[in-house]
Amino acid sequence: MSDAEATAPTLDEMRSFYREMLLQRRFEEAAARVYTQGKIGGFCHLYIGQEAVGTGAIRALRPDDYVVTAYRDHGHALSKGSSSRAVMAELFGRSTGTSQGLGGSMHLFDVDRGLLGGYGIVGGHVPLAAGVAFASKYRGDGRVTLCFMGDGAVNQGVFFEAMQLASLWSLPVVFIVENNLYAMGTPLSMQTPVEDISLKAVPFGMDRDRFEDRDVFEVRRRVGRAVDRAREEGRPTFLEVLTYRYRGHSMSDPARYRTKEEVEERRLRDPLLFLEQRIKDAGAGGDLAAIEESVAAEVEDALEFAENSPPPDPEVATRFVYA
Amino acid sequence: MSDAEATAPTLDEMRSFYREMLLQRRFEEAAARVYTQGKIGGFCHLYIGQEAVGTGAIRALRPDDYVVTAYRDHGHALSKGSSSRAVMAELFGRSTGTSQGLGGSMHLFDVDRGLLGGYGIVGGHVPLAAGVAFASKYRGDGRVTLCFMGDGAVNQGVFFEAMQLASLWSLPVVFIVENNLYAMGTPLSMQTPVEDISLKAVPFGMDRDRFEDRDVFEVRRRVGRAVDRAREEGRPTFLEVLTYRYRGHSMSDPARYRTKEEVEERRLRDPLLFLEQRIKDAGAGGDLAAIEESVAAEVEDALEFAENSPPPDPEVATRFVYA
Amino acid sequence: MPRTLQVREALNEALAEEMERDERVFVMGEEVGHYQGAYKVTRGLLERFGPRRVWDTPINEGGFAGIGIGAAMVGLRPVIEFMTFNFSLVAFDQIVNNAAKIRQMSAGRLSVPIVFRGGGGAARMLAAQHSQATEPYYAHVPGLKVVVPSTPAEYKGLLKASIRDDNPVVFIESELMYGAKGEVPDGEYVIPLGVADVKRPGTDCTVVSWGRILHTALEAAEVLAKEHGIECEVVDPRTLRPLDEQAIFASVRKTNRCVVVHEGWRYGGVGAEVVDRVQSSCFDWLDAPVERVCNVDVPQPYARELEELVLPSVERVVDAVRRASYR
Amino acid sequence: MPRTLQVREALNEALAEEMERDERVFVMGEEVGHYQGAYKVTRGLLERFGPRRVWDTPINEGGFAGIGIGAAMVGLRPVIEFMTFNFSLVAFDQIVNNAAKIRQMSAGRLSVPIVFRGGGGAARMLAAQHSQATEPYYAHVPGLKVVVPSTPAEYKGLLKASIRDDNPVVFIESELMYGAKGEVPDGEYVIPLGVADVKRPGTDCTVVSWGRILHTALEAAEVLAKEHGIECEVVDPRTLRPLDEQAIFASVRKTNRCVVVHEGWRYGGVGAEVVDRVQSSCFDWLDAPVERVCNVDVPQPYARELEELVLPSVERVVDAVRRASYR
Ligand SMILES: Cc1ncc(C[n+]2csc(CCOP(=O)(O)OP(=O)(O)O)c2C)c(N)n1
Ligand SMILES: Cc1ncc(C[n+]2csc(CCOP(=O)(O)OP(=O)(O)O)c2C)c(N)n1
Ligand SMILES: [Mg+2]
Ligand SMILES: [Mg+2]
Repeated sequence: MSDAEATAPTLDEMRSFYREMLLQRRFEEAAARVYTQGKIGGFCHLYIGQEAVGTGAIRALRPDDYVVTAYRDHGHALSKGSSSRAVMAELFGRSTGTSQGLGGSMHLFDVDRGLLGGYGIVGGHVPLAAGVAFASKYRGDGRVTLCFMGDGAVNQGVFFEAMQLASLWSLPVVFIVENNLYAMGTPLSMQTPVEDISLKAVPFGMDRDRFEDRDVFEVRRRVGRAVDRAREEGRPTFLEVLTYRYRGHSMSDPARYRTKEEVEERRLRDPLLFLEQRIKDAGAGGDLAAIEESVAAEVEDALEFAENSPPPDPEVATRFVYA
Repeated sequence: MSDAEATAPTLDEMRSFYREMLLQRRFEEAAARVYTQGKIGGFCHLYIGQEAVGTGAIRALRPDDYVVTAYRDHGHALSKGSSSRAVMAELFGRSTGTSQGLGGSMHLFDVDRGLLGGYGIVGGHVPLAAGVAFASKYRGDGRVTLCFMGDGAVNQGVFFEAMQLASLWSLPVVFIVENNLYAMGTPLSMQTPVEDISLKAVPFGMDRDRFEDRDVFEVRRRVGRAVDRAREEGRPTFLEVLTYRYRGHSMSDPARYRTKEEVEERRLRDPLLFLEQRIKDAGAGGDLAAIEESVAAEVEDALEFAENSPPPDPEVATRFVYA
Repeated sequence: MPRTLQVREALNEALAEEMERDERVFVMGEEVGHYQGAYKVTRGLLERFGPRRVWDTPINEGGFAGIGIGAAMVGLRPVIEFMTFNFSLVAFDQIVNNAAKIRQMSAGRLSVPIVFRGGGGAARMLAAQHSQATEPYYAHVPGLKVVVPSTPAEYKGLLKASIRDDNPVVFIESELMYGAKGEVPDGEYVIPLGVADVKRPGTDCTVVSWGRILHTALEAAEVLAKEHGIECEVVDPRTLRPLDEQAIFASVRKTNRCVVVHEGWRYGGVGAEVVDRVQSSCFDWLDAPVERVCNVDVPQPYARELEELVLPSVERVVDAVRRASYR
Repeated sequence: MPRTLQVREALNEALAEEMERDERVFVMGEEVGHYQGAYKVTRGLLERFGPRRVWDTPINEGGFAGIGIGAAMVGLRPVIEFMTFNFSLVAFDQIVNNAAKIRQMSAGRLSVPIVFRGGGGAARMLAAQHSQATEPYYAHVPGLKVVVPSTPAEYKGLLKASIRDDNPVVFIESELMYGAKGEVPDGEYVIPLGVADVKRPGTDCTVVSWGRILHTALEAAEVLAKEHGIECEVVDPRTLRPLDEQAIFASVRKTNRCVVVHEGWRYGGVGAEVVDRVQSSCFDWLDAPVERVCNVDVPQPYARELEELVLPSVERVVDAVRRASYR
């Protein structure tokens, strides 16, 4: 049994997880603010509300494990250890960004930290994740690949193809569907006749699990089991985590397809609030202000760093196309 | 309950089914013969051994129902009522063929009889079949579409996408996997971790069934149920029929990936032999010779027709590209 | 009485009119119904025509493109929206191997009267996977028609013609032009496919351009006239396949010079085809090599500065025309 | 000591040598292992290198192409076989949106050293869905390299270079040439990508051609020499992207005439690109328009007579060269 399966979280862990989730939230709130000022362009998909999924899941990994994800990738990058400066600078399209301004919000890469990309074609990254896991199997390097995707991605053909191959070849990969109930404006019921997405594992004989994101430590525990299975038995798992995004699909989506009440109701079940309460219950509520402050400072610093970074050199446009 | 569900077959039905299956077999044996003489070119995939699937399934249809299939389509075309002359002429690439020589063995079309094509990209025709069924639903014309595919096709992304949409939108389509245990030289066990292909219906909440092809009337009955469900309830079904091909994948495949014993063992369970026995058991064994003769004559006539038909006009190459 | 409409409104009118006119026409795609379209092109259609005519899909382009093709084979007239044409690449096999070929394989017994439509080309800072000109892939394929309009009036008239066409039509819009305004005639009209339009008459140099970047070419033409005394004739083929080459040739034979301006990569593609036809049919008329202005040959970068560098610009068009004019 | 090998043997040697040399190289595709390859290119590799290096796949090209790309991202060197390139169209998005772009999107932190290989073009009577030249689709895309060899020796040397290349390489073989024989040098050698080869020297007309149909062009060159006294210089670019344009230009500047001969459709594509570059860089040298000989613009028909009509023929090449030579 890995440490992820271990006992109740320590207070230190709670604080650390809380800071990580809060950083993602404040980081994106700031990004949203400067987006409306035109400092960030393109599509910008906020992770706000879903932080417990990425945080819990990535905390179940070893640092040298891999993450492959879609365009809603800011939170995953921060959890995987990318600096808030480099991520913010990438959103600003600056030379100091994770991809020197070539990738932008949807394409965060941080190879040294095992973040192998945010991708923009729905479902298109899922076979890549299986391929990275294939390489780990090939090499026997003991690494595990975590692949995040949305509830909309499980309708794409390549998703099924990747599932099939991962199972057939016993690849050390964990597929995580972050089921936030909507693919853009399309509610789950209009996407699929079967609301239990985890059943998509059945034709492939793949282990599966399905749970809510309420408790980030429970997320870590359940993902941890799958990670262990991948690492120790070389078997993939398909996980569906029920979550919610509070903001629109991207910055340009007013999200009229759902009611204010629905969103308000979900906000009451916010995993961040839940963890806050837990820290308070553990008698450490007094630490929260300091965390909030440190996060605010980090975000402020990231913004300033991005703002003051130079734009990319023109020759960056052509330098990397070929090796 | 449709007539397909009705009581035991009459002797007339037995003779008629027998003739249909025998025609397919003898037709293809002849095709194989002239293929080696260079009279037929390209890929030529024989259906020999699988005749009970197509025959039983298509007999569960009304004449105005649709069939969409892959490249192993000679049997399906004959069952759907295409003339053996036109099919043979198409294999010869003659002007009198079903597609005037434009399609060949893999692309048989007979629109008047509801045969909407043989297709060559594995799995690529499955969404087309769903689309034809979509049109029936749109129009309320009460037609059902039958889509044949191989056990290899269920690994293609678009297969899953079509399944999903057919189920989500309740399309009157029946998907039939002819599981002949091999995709080219790849046995099922190397294609999929789960040998029960019918489980591929589970994530889509689609009705499913799985059975052997031994008894062509049983095939008709089981497919008939699915056809009824499609017609009356507008719901799709996913069927897996266990069958076997005696020949190689195509004319160029020596089929070294399986033993002679395996093939011989399967030949003993030949649905055609089974039906022959049944006719004998019903005391009508004396009719068999006449049927064999009439089939031989029809095949001979088809060959002669094809042989004596002119090649296509050169301008046929360009005439049909655009409407 | 012409009215001023946005491109999205012009498209919306075309769809509504054709759906009204022909019961077989329906619309299908991601977010086209309840959401009113990612770019609001299908606004109001669900309410007006009901769910039988307007189909929201899950995100599986290969599947619903194939469903559209199947439905078209038996006589319906689907209009399939790709949220953007970037996503058509997952449906590429369906379009190339099925839509384009079924008529040929069936010796004309089946037709595929379908329209695939959606935004194409670069939008603003959408980076490599969301910024590509897909017309080269489709224009290459016999059996398809490819349409790239450039004004609201044409968006409407050409979409109506595409819906009425009995062939599969790839109709590529511009994500950046949905809000662009222009005059649109009142009442029923259709612009036939395969007919070019001279967007600006001129005597000194022919500029062939289409889609959004045509407007860059037109801007450059003004600069060239004012600052360099070069009068460009700007020819917009509007339909890339079939290509109205005669209109292009007529212009080149008059101006003796030609510059092709388009979005997307240089290698092969529609621009190269135009050059090939011009050099082949106007060889004796050409006073200079045919020039091309297009994207720098890289996957589109995200940062604004880099993006602008990569896309064709007024300056680059001006330079090319001057080179072609030896001035 | 050169030996006489079939193309499939030359390819097999290249694979075996590179697998021997570099533990990161592995082979994956349909029927590549136990079946020894649909066209026997991978014969014996499973036995020799074991199942860790040779992967039989189910029929899901999008999935295993994507797996290859993922594995390449972290440093393996996959050789992905498409049974034929016709089937690569279901993996098109993976190749264009992932393989070609990951290096750019990651600012060079990830490379994708992968080879996609398999047969392309028309084989014999395989009809529309199994007879297409896919090089135009791939040559269009920055980030990819595209290789189309024409002799056994080149098949081997170029495949080895492709496997060693750090970029995604689309390596298109000819289904009809797997059995073709030719001399192959003994011992280790590699033919660098991006370098053309003059397959026949000549003074009167440059013929640019590649792949299987190059041999048709060479045949035509003999006819032209014998019957018309026209000496063609036949230039084989061998790599379509990057394209060794200087070699082509050098020849055209000598002959003042150019004919491009290739399989596949005319509209856009590699042929048009060659024309564009030649007219642009050799304008003052050209004595006649650049001619093109390629497929008739239709989905490939099945019947032998029609198929032959559609494909480039010696006669059509002869006619084109004569037209270009005004003789
Ligand atoms: C193949 C493809 N089709 C369509 C799109 C446009 N698109 C981007 S995100 C999105 C919704 C995805 O929803 P989901 O997978 O649930 O992820 P979420 O945004 O909820 O995280 C769509 C339709 C795309 N990027 N790629
Ligand atoms: C997308 C695609 N990939 C590969 C092929 C080559 N191919 C043709 S048939 C075949 C095997 C298909 O097996 P199955 O689906 O079981 O059908 P069967 O031949 O047994 O009837 C393969 C790999 C193809 N035609 N299309
Ligand atoms: Mg979602
Ligand atoms: Mg099979």
